[in-house]
Amino acid sequence: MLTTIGKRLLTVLPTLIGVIIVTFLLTRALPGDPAAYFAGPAATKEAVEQIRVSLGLDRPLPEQFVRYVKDLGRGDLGNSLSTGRPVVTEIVSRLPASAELTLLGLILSMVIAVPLGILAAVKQGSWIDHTCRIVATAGVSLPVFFTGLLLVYIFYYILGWSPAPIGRLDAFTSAPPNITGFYLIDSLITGNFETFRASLSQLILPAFTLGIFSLAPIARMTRASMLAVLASEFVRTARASGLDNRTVIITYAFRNAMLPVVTTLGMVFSFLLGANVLVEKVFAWPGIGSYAVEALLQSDFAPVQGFVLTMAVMYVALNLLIDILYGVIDPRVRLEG
Amino acid sequence: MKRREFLKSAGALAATAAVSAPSVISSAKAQSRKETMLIVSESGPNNIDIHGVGTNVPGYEVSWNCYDRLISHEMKDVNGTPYYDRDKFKMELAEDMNVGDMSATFKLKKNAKFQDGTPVTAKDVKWSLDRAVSVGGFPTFQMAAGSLTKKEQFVAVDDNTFRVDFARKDRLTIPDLAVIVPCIMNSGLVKKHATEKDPWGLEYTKQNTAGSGAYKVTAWTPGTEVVMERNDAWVGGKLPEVKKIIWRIVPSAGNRRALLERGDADISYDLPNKDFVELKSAGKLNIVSTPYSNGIQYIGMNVKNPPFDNLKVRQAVAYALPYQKIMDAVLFGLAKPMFGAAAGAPTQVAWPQPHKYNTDIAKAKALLAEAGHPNGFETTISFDLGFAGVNEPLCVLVQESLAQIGIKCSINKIPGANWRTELNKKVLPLYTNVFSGWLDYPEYFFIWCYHGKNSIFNTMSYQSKTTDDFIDGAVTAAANGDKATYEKSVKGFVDTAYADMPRIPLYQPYVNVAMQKNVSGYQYWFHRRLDYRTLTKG
Amino acid sequence: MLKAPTPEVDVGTALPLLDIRDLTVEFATRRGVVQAVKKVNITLAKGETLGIVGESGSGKSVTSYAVMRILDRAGSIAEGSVLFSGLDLRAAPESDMRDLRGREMSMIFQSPRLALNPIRKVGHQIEDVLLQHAQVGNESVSDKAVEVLEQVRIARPKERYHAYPFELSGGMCQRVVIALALACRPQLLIADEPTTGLDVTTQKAVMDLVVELTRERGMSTILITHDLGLAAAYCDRVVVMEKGHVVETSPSETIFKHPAHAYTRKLMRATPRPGITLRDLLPEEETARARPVAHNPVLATEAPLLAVENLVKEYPRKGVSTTLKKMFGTTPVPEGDVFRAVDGISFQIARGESVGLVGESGCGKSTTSMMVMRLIDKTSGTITFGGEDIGSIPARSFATLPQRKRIQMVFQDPTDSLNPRFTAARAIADPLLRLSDISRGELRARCEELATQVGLPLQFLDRFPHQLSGGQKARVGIARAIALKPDLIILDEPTAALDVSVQAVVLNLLQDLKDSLGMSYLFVSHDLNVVRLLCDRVIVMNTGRIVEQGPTQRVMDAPEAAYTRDLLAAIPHPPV
Amino acid sequence: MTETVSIAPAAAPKQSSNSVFSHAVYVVSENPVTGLAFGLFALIALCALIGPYIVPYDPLASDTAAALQAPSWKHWFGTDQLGRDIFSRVIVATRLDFIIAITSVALVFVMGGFAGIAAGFFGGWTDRVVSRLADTIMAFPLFVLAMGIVAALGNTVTNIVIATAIINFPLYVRVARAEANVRREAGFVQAARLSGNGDFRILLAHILPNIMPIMMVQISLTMGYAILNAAGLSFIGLGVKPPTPEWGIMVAEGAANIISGEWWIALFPGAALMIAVFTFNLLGDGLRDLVDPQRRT
Repeated sequence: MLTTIGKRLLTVLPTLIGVIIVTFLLTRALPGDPAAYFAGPAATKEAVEQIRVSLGLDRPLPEQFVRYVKDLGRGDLGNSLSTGRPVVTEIVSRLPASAELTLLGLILSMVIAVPLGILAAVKQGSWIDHTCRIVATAGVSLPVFFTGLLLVYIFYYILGWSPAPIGRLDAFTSAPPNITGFYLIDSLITGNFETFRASLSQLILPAFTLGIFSLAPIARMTRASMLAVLASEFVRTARASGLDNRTVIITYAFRNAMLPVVTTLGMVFSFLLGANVLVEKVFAWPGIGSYAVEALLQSDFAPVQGFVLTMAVMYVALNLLIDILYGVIDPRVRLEG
Repeated sequence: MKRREFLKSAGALAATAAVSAPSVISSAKAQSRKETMLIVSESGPNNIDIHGVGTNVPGYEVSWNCYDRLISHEMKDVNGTPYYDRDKFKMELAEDMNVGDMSATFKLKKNAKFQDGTPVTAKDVKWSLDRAVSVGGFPTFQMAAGSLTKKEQFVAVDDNTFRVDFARKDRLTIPDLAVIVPCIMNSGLVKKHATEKDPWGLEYTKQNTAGSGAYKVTAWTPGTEVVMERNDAWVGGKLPEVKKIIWRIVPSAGNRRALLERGDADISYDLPNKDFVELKSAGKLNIVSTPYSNGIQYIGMNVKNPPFDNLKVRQAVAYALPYQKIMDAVLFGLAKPMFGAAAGAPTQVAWPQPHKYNTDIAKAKALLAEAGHPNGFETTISFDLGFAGVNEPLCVLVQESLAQIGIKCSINKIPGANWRTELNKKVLPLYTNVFSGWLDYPEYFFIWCYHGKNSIFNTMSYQSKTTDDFIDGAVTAAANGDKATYEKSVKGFVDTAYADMPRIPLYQPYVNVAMQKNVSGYQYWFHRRLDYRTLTKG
Repeated sequence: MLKAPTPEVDVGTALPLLDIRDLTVEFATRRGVVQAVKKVNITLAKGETLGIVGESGSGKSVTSYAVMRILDRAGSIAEGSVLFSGLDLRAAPESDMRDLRGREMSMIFQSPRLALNPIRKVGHQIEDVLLQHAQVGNESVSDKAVEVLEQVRIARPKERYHAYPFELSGGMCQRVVIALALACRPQLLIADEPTTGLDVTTQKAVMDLVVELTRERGMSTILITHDLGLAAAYCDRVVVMEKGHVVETSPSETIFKHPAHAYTRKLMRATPRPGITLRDLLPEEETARARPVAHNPVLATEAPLLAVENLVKEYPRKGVSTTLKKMFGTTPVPEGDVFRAVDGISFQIARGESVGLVGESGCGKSTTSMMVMRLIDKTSGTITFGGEDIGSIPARSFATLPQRKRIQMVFQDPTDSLNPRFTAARAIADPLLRLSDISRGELRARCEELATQVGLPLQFLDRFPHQLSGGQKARVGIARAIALKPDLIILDEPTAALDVSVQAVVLNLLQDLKDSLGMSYLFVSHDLNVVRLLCDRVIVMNTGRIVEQGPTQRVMDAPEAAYTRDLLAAIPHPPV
Repeated sequence: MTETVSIAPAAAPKQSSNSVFSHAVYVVSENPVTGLAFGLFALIALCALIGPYIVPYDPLASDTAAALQAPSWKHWFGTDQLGRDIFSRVIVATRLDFIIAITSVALVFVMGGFAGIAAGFFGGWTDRVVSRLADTIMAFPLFVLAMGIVAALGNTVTNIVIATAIINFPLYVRVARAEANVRREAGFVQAARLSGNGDFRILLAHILPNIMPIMMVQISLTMGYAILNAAGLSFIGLGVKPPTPEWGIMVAEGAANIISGEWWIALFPGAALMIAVFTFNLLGDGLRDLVDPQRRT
């Protein structure tokens, strides 16, 4: 198992190197001039130049790159120019917010989409099937920011069921002590149920917004692979052996059908992380998505690079996790690994 | 009419919802809620030290409330709103100010202490002002605007006495000591965190407040929130009533409005004009609108390059702009028109003041033909995406209007981060922008925007000997108290500016603040940010 | 329900175990309702073994699915009744059916590997069935499962209990499937092509096991097969079905000796068996018309058309997770660990000669043919064709060389080997367009000529593969192979996917073409009976090596190698 | 749907001429949702084609006197802040959104589709390079990558199209690679080789047409995502330039007005956008059925 993981990590190295290079070039290609931005509104050209030198932006690109990679090697992602804080600290403090939201969104989506997909496959061609398809597709057809604003309008502004969309907690609840960074978990660990309730109520709308968006790919995949499995010989054998419907569908069909679904989860997660950027903006969520967007629009290189790198590492880690999960479900992989 | 009706029903709906909905805040928090002010805005500070590199405007607000200056301004009443009095100063850290011919002497309040308990001394004052003129960038520039450029000008006479020596006679020197930049810092504390590379301890103050001000920052998550708590030992003025300020960043304007309407937020000051107008008519909230002091939104043209190097083209544009449409559809009336002065109206000794152009497409066409562009030309109109709410519809209207006289312009959105870079290149042919000066003097505005020394805000690259002479003349006259020459000079540069028309003023924008009915004590300041110290809630 | 032991076969007297009356099964398709089974009457006595024989589309499998009531969503029983021990299965509620399935009647499907849940331990799969039908309590269920495995002669059943299907061989999987079917000691076992896809030797072992177990338990069995020989060898009675109808029902012996129905006779004749010629496979009226098989004398002195010397092909052994491969596309090769698919073989083919290459799956016969075909590169050895060393030309560049014209191939699966998006004419024209300088104008004429040559009616030329029957597709594949008039054609199990009657025709067609065009054949097959009919010489391969080669007659009649003898012994022999 | 044993058709060969149509009719009638999708698609295509000629108002003309009017007989979808007719803008925007969707998909199909097929077919280094490239792109949060590209290259329609194509690249590579990989050992590919087809010809003439059905699904899905992507960029401020009507930017602009009660500004373009994405998404399965000859029994 360890060697498999080791080999996997080795194969992702080129990907990470690619990500580093692409991000570096992309951020340098941004049109803004951070020096002018940070020189302030009344700076002279000399002042701008002075700042440019102090930021090291006057050096040739390859030199900047080498310096960047050296810093990376030391675990230094640089400082954000706009907030002045080390990017590492910022990411560490913001990542849990994004991760909590995205994971909850993904879980919500799976909880709804997987049964929908199974139902659609079992009742293939019926009105249930068509309805599932329409519902899931409709969810992915709206821009997330629009869904988010609509939900805020209905559930906060009109109905008042949901708390104000101002981040992870309302202004008057204090955050739980930082253990995992996930408010839900931390508040439970410390037994602070009021904070748990507060943070959960803040999470519901944005998580639903994300969940609705990722219904379609998961439901689609579940349905397709369920159909394939239901038509397979071993399901027929199971039926011919008189196994009841529940055993056939859950133990025989569903577990096999989950294999391709699990593999697509990585992709859906990546998809959600992208959508997250917009959702965070709508819900004033202090995650790393909104952080990166602001930085990108301000040509603030370091956070963008740090963000992308973090995401790349997470993506790789997630895929590794999925491989392991795949191995747990599928003995064929386990043995070979 | 229909819109109104809809608004009413929406308002009613919201009101019922507010009554029937369970309160978001549990009773346990009710007390702290009462003593806390929740402010929501689109963006937050990136640095809480105004001396820092690239501190943004929200950062100024923190500095204003968490630091003291030697002096500040008194308030006067303008249309029912407390408005800072340009000419009257009040003491803040200083107990007494004595202005002489070439220097000013300040006595510090004896009981003044920094937030860590160390007393405020003249050494701290000197160190702070030295810092302001030394760190470079914006603070140094701002100091220079009041002829404060050298450390030698600041003298700590004794622990309690501080003197500023004037470099030259300049009537902006004293007002410049009352802006945000010359704030007084705890030099001992900051020096402890200074390093060789960072002799002024900028890294420390970027994240921490080290002043004697009424509030101190207790928590700050960039882009998310700033929490400030009252400094109970403050001596700069009357102890503020609000114990805690929570400033949350809510990027979506719609959500900010919702927060206000639902009563969850206490104050917000950056909302679209439309929302302010509607909230005002709905009457649930207190809306205060005050014109920017010494500021205008304008259309600028690059006079160095064709086709806008031609005066007739510029005049044609001035006649083609849809002034009233902009006032109605973009600003919803929340601005002061800077166009269409009566033909015979005399020029005022004031700035801003309206010009005499009005929308007149026929005249514009004729002028354009005279200029040799009977069929118009193509160009680009640029704006700062950071203020897209106003700029975008404004540019769309301008674009449409100019198309009527044959000028086809495409719209170029420039992200906020790049805006200054682009302006600094001075190549944008046509653009819209806002400029306002902290110091409310006409010549201050003109030095920045029209003088031939071509500062960054002379975005038109305008060069005119006549204008330069008038501006310089006004500065000298003001310093010497020569009222007649001063008035003549001001009228002179205003007239020249309107004759040459390198930039076309559109309107004087309003600062709009929406507050819950139970919030009072709002004051208008030149920097247009909130002063928490006078706010009350009850 | 208490099970009455039925040790003796008592046909006709007692109540039949299964009584199918006027069964009609319909499928709703895009073109309307299609009757797959029409008014079928079949009875099965207790303890009897009944064979249902028919070609594809005869409705034999559908009949059995209808009995089990596991038809597809689109299918339904339209008419008739199915009585099982007097119980009307058609009217029984689904819950009753679920109880019956697996407990009273079981089914074995073809492709055993696919019939097992790939990610569940075989022991647990057996337990699922045992628990479902409450055969044992929870505590003793695993012992019972092991016992069941033991009964199907699985060695070390306790270990196998924890095995996943992919860890077992095909034959072993089929034993597990049988164990699954027999776990609850049902009265009826339906075996649907249980040995298709298994090697002959495994096939025999599996069939012997089924017969032994069912006899021992006095069970009734229905064996569904396309192989008349298999049915006759193992069954008491045989039902012959054609296009949804039962055309004949007779005891096995009778059916072989005195087939009553014309279709049965045709089927009988088409089944390859010892002691007949190729022409005997065809229906009587056609045998008369067919030309006698020409005998091109093979001159030993003449230089061989193809000479293979010490041919070796090695593959890196598979070792790394398949997902890894999926994710990253490449597999790091573990050093020194290679698998020899072909292990130094040498043989020759003369001009006009037809040589059979026989062996069980994995023996290296396909790899050999691919190398000769120049589709894959050899590891070492030489391949000389027409005096030229073609083995050293890389496979990749061989495709566009003129030599390509001279070696062609007919593939095993006619469906897979035709581009689904090409019409028959386009498929036949492909080699002509690429490798000959035929003009566009002549192309169609040449295609039609070839179609005529292979007996493909011209109106089928504009159809797509899925619109053609198996036999027609096979003809298209043959027409494509002979289009360039090659010297050597490699026939890779060209009839394995075809029904016997079609196989008979295709084999004869191949013989005719060889005679008229003077080509050489390398006929790759697992079926010795077929090889016997078509080939002059035969090469027997096992685990990458040649175990025996020689004239067909000699190898068949007096095999020298023990392996050949095993192979021959495993072929099911119908009672003659 | 699994096809049962295919019964050789009895019809004469000339059937092929009208069978395309009858097949389409069948595919549509078989699945009502697909029928709906085809109908909506026709409507969208029609709007894209003739939209600008039929709208009642100039989509760019402001009329500040009629600003922010609720839907009425005069303005079916109401008017926006500048008094422009939303109905006209929504209809006219169809063309641009359609173009964005189609060109970005065409671009990524050419890049990703071919790279993927080549990777799956050749394996080895081609595969390694293409897969690494796809992995690298995939490791970026896709929307942020699109933002970065548009921010770096400038916010023009062309750059939005390029960015959309790039972020969809890995999806196409994956699908095309997997499908080509399955077919590289297929009988018909071997047969094509025997017929003297070179690798390149096999790739284009034999493999590509066969993976078209599955690519059709991908194409229709990404067409929808292309529009969503453009809308997201507009929300951040990186979308197309004003005053060009485009659904995403209209929704983004109108979104701020939902709370103030002018729901129609965002709702109608939002609905148009949703219908388009919805249609494209649902269309995939129908298109696959239409293109797949196997389904044409």
